[in-house]
Amino acid sequence: MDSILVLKVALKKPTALFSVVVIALTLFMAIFAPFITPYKDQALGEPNLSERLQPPGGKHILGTDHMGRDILSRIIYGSRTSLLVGITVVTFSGLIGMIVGIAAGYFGGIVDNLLMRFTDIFLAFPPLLLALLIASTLGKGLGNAVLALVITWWPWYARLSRSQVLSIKTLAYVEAARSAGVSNFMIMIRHIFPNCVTPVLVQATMDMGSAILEAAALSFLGLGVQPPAPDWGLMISEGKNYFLNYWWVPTFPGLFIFLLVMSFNLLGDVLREILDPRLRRRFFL
Amino acid sequence: MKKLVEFESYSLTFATLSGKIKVLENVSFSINHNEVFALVGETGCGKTVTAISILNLLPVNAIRSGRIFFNGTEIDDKTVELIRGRDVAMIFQDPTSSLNPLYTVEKQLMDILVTRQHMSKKEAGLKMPELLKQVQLYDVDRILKSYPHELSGGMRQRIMIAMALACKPKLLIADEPTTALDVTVQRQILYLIAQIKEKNQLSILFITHDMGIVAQIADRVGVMYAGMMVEIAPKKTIFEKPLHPYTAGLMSCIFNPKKKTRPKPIAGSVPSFNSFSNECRFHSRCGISRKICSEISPELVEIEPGHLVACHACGGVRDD
Amino acid sequence: VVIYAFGSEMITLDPSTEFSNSIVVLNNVYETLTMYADGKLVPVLATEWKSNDSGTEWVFKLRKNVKFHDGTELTSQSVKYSIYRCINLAGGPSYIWDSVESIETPDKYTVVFKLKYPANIPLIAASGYGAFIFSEKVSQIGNDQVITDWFNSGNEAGSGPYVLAKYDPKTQIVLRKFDDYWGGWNNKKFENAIIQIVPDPSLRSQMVTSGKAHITRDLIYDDLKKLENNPNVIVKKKPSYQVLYLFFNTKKPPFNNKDFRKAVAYALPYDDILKYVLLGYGTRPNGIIPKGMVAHADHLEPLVQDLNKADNFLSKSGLNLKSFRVLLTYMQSDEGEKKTAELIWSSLKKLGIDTEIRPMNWEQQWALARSDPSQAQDMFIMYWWPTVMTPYDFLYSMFHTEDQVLFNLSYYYNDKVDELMDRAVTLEGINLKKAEEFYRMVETLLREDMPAIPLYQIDEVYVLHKSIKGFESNPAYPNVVFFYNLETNF
Amino acid sequence: MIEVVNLRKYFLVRSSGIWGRKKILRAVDGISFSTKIGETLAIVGESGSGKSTLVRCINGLVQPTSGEIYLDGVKVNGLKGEQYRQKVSRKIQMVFQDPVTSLNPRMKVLEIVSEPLMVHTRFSSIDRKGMVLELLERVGLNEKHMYKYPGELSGGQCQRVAIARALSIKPGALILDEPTASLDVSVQAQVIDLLMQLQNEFDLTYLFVSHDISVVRSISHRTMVMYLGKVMELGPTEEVIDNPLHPYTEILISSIFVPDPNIPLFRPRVQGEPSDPVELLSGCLFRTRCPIAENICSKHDMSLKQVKDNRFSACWKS
Amino acid sequence: MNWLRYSVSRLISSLIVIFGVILVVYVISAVVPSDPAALWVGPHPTYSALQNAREKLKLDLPLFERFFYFFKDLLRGDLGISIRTHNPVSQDIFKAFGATFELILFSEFLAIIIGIILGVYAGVYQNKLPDSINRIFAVAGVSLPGFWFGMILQLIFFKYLGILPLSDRIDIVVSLTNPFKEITGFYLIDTLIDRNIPAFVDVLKHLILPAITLSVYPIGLITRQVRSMMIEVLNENYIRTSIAYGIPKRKIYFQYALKNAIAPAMVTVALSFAYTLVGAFLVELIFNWPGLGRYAANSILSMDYPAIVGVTLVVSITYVLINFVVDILQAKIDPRIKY
Ligand SMILES: Nc1ncnc2c1ncn2[C@@H]1O[C@H](COP(=O)(O)OP(=O)(O)OP(=O)(O)O)[C@@H](O)[C@H]1O
Ligand SMILES: Nc1ncnc2c1ncn2[C@@H]1O[C@H](COP(=O)(O)OP(=O)(O)OP(=O)(O)O)[C@@H](O)[C@H]1O
Ligand SMILES: [Mg+2]
Ligand SMILES: [Mg+2]
Repeated sequence: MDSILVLKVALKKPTALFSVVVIALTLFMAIFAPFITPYKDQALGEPNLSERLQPPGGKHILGTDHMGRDILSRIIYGSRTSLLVGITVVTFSGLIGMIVGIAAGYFGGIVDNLLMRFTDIFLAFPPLLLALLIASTLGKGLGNAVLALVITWWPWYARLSRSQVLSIKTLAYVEAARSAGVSNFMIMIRHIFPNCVTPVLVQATMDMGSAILEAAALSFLGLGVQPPAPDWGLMISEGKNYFLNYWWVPTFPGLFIFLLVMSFNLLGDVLREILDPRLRRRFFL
Repeated sequence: MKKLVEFESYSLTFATLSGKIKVLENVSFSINHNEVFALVGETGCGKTVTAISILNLLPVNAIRSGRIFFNGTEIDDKTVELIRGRDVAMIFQDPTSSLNPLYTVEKQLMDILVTRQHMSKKEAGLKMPELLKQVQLYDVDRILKSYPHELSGGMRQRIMIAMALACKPKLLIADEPTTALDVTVQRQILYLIAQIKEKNQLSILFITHDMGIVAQIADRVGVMYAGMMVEIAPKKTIFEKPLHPYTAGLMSCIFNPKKKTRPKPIAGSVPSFNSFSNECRFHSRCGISRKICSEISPELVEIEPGHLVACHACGGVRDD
Repeated sequence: VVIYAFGSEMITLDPSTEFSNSIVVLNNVYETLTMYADGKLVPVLATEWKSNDSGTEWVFKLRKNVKFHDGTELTSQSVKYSIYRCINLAGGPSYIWDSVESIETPDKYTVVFKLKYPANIPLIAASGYGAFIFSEKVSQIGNDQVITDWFNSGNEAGSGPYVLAKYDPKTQIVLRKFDDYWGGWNNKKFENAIIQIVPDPSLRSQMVTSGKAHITRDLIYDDLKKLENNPNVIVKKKPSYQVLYLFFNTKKPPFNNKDFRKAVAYALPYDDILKYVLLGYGTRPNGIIPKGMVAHADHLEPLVQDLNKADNFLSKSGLNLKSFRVLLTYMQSDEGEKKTAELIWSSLKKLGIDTEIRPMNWEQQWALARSDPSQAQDMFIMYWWPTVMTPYDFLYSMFHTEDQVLFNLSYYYNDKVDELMDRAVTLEGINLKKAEEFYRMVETLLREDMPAIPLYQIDEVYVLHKSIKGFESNPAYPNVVFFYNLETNF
Repeated sequence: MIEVVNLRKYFLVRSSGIWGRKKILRAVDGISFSTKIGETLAIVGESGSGKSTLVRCINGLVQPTSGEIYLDGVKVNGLKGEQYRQKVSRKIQMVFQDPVTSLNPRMKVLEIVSEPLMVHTRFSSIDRKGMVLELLERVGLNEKHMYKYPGELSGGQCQRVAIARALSIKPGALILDEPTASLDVSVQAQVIDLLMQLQNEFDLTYLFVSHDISVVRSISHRTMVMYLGKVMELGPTEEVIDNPLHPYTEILISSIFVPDPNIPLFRPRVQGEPSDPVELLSGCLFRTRCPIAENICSKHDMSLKQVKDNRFSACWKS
Repeated sequence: MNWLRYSVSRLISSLIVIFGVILVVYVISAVVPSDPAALWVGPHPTYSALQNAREKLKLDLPLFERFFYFFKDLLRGDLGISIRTHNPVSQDIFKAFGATFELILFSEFLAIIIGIILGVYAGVYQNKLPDSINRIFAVAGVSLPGFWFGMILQLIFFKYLGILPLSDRIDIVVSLTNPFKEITGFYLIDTLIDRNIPAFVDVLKHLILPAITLSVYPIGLITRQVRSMMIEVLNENYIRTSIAYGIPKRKIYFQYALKNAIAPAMVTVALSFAYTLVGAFLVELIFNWPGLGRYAANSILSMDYPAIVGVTLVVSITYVLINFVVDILQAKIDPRIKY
């Protein structure tokens, strides 16, 4: 189905519209952060000790944290990390996963067996657990957290694209290309790859949300973004000691994570429903 | 003769992502008691949706208009519950996917007998071997204990027929029951259906696009084209004196194993449904189309007793 | 019952090797020969002691009629066994006995320490780690490993006022009164004491205000401020001996430049740190040695923020600030270190120095610091607190030349300083005045070279429920609540 | 043009049982034949008889277990890479059954048809475009269709595109694996008509796989009947159909429904379905369903024998 | 027969995967740029104490040899000694297991029940109002940061409403006044065995918030999966057959469709188990739950590698086993699965 139509149909659904708006706003925040942030220095970590733990309202719309920094400003800057993490994790794990999955699925036999046993081992870990393990080994920091997430995620894409390839490669057009003498490499590039992009893309949309969520969890555990950099997960973690008396400190960053993640999930859901004919109901009951 | 099923200017529209498409336009025909009515036409012309309209198995996005009667009562959401699995039974094209893969044959037959025929389990247990024998399956115990995927295609279709027989129906709808099967098996299944029809005195709505099958099994034939019923006539008439240009074209496309023919294809292909407005849906491929054909959709008219045609060129006039 | 809500889990329970949280339990179950309180030594299991003139031989007289929980009596043999076990197992605290050549037991109640070099044994014997005396009977259990396992699974053989009734190191430790305690009991004292492990500080504070716990500590300072006005609780504070230091890597540019070190030292917002990190629950020692301890650097003034001086030193250093980026590591689990690091980051930024602050766990940052000075972090913040209550413990560990880097994390090598310290320590037991003088000279040198600076000395803050009386914190035994001293108000 | 000698293709399949021994499935079991240039050889048989496997061995999509394949006298089995391109794909191309899956849904018709040209020739993209247009016109499509995606075309049009693609590098032979089975009657006629025209024009050799004997009669010169991987009968189409030598052929033909309303429905001549190719019998494979089987059939050799000058049968009775 | 063969072959491949897991975990944890010896000896050690620790922990041996010893011990169920707690890791894990499993099983139980009911309901009423509401809830469930949601629940139910406790497994006072014997390690069961109703009520109260926090994600996951499986299955031809034969709706939904939908949805249940296993790490931290998760998080934060390896192995092996069981059950439900 062509993408314009998909988009048109998707935007007719209120949930999809909602999520597109939230994602667009977040993107806007991330891009224009320096221009719309009320307290840029504070956003980047500058303490503002005279205004510690101010409740929302007045000068600080969402209040201030334990170092007196404006929470709204930090949230605005924090959107950068969240989106960046989401996009890089999904892109890299998607790419690696597709390469492995396509190779395994297309060549089959020993290649398939080796690659898939290898991915099986990674799939045998609950994803966040492996990420925790890797992040704690590599050392704290955003880069390592992203790497850890990529390492835990690519196997899922490998499996997804492999199953796609398995069904695509038996299709006649692949055989036609083979009998026309097209090389394996070109077949993978021209015929297999484009046809397994869509499901991977839909999966990736939903995984954006999960990636952001897991990165936040890593930050929460102190393994992700490091203070004083602004990050939503980190802000919740820092607010943990204060939340009973100063509820706003962790609440707002959490709310933003929730909204953004939910938007990606909703969008992914709608896309999947439109693109996957099996989810369109046919019979009357 | 009283009519068993009657379609009265029945139309069907689907709401789809890319807009509404009208897949059945003003379909009117009827099936008599104890006859085989064959519905033929190309892929996508609406044979299946016509058939499942009787049992109201339409998708949720279907919008129907017009009326269908069964045995004199109009079929609606309530009455259809009464005829499903009792007066009307259906055999589907693909027996593999039409049987529940997680249940044994025994369980599936049993459920129908118990819930629809109100038999006790014990009665049903006695009835099942009998049903299987009727469809010429003799290895009863093994087959009852089998899951559908353990049986061959022909056997699965026989199971479907046994399920239909379990209902003692007045009407059997058979939607391309043999298309998925090998030629040799096709004839076995068709012969079985024909025998059952003779024995149980039922009517059959037989859907196919194989004119060879029509020639052997049908009493009357309805030809559909792009959601319209274009011609209805007794079998012999259809083959020997087709009136509608589409039917005629169809006849000349058919290969015959008995003679080497160079087929004369109909030019072009079926236009897509959303391009139709109020016109004769065949006019773009028709050799004898006139101006009126692109403006008004022709009505199905009875040109001679039992022979109905929807064509402006043949309206009332017999020009053979 | 008295309930002490404590933030960290217990780990090991072997009195000979324990070097961590469990002293909270051990100090109520075991006793030492002496105790250190407010700069003075108090007799406990030993009633008197004296040394020879050179300070190389000490004689202790033991208290009579002291019973261990296993029913046996305290004798010189048990003292010898306990201290030897500590030395032989060579665990974390064993080094306090480094000076001991041998221990002799001329009679049942006399213990003689023969030393390799002069040392202040009565002070060492007061140490909160490695100086517990326990029944010799445990030796019958098996080999050392078996004994350790026996201890760690929740057994003990002490003489203290409480016996260990239930040991669940991650959630709850229950202590019950020891009927035969030599100190005796009265009905105001608590027969049961519970150490409840509650990692969440907010919850701990919640618990004392509601009376679900009676004592707690390590609360968030913001919560403490509120608690001060709460009639249900009493907030007790007292300087601890725990000081946070900032070490400069003197073996690596830019901090190998003394002027640069000074520039940084003058740029730091000490007052802000005290005010906002500790919310006033702390002080600043004048030098390296904490306030309240012998040889505190009374002759020096504490460092203060002075941005003019900082600028001057910076230009004197001649460094191009654009050409480097410095790394500061701190322990991630500590709020105070984290906030301090952020404040340092921000003030250095104002000075034009680009700093990366990196939280690490202790072992990791220490491993990095011990690796190769040219690869190590540029700045390192670390708490230090004494095992033995001597200035030597501070100065020697952190500033004495080391062959293998251990805690001299500034990599500071100064023969003069080494010599002064070495002489001071031998004098401690016999001529404290002289020793103090030497220690102060070391402080002066350190101020001049500035390899490290003290950032703050934290207060020990205990929050008590109003029903508790008689609590006095003792900074020599950090975290420990001596339940025996407590009494109920009702 | 095409010569096949004693070709076999066995698959290993796992049968049931705890440790599931692997069993051999003889999909193609010792087949030999040859075709002339410009000839259409039809291969008919029930589903699972090994028709597709046979032709896929010939164009190298499946590696045969044993036997030889010659194209224009050159032995071609087992070739790979450049060798394969030169000696196999230039000479023989394939058209598949399902027009929808045989075209990549994400490529435009232009790209689809020019792909073989890209692999085999060095024409510029402009030249290629011209050639594609020519081909499309030849199969009854036009420039408009060049920029469409397969999803926008009807089944018949798709099949025309597939034929254009197969013809683009001017092979001497086409393998047609049930090219009309999934098409409607009217479209089927169009495609068959087109194929017949093209054969005349380019002197193509066709291997026409089908199980529709009516179509076979119209298009093919010779017919080969397969059953469970073996050839049952081989001969000129008209003779095979009108006067079958092998009982299986006879039954196959009698099973066809003749589109003539005057013939009444008669009782099927055969019961049951082909046996499982994994558990092959000795002797004649068809004897379990054969109406004229005798005991001796289980021992009799069932290799193909010449019965008349150009007719071969595997039944010892013929 | 087939089923048995399938089980055996799956078991073998599970064992291979477990070996791979062990190897991966060990290698990852052994290259840690930290000094386990420093952790072992605690703060402010002497140099010789460090050196002793290095020897004791075999840190000077090459990685390969260490793995050999590790694996040998592992086969005897010995996971080594925790560097942080100095206890045998297996013992630490065993102690923490009960707390975690009580929490996980309770949440997973909630999740499966609620998830399936909501999923079937949503699938049957596809695109109608109940479905839409359900879907938003389900998506919200998988989008909530559990560690944050837990805090919000604490704020609401503890701080503002004051009806549920903030954290811990049981109130200290209750545990003192109504002591009970720990038999299974599941307090809910232990208190019941003891017929200790006040303790049971208190334990249940403590369990509610963490269990809800932990179950929102699996509920969302399972609801979504069951819903789409239901839709897919309800589209199948055999369901159409059943309708055509007039089988009652209830039977079709809850017997035919659910059985067909549940087999593939079980994979999701396994996945959601994986989530709860690890989600517990965060939830236990927030609710001060003395379980495996808190143990793991503390071990990870202090780089206590035998403990990390131990927990990771236990969790992963549990996960592999759950997957194994799910596969076997699936094969049992669906006779078509062969390999
Ligand atoms: N749920 C639906 N939504 C939209 N269009 C539909 C739906 N179901 C069927 N159609 C369309 O209705 C038309 C008639 O379909 P139907 O299945 O009745 O054709 P048919 O004559 O049975 O074809 P075939 O011979 O392939 O079985 C087709 O064009 C099809 O695309
Ligand atoms: N890759 C494979 N692995 C195992 N068995 C196979 C494979 N390909 C084909 N077979 C088996 O080989 C036999 C012959 O298959 P083939 O596809 O050649 O039959 P066909 O005559 O083309 O049938 P149809 O008319 O259905 O297309 C069948 O039993 C099939 O199951
Ligand atoms: Mg149909
Ligand atoms: Mg085939």
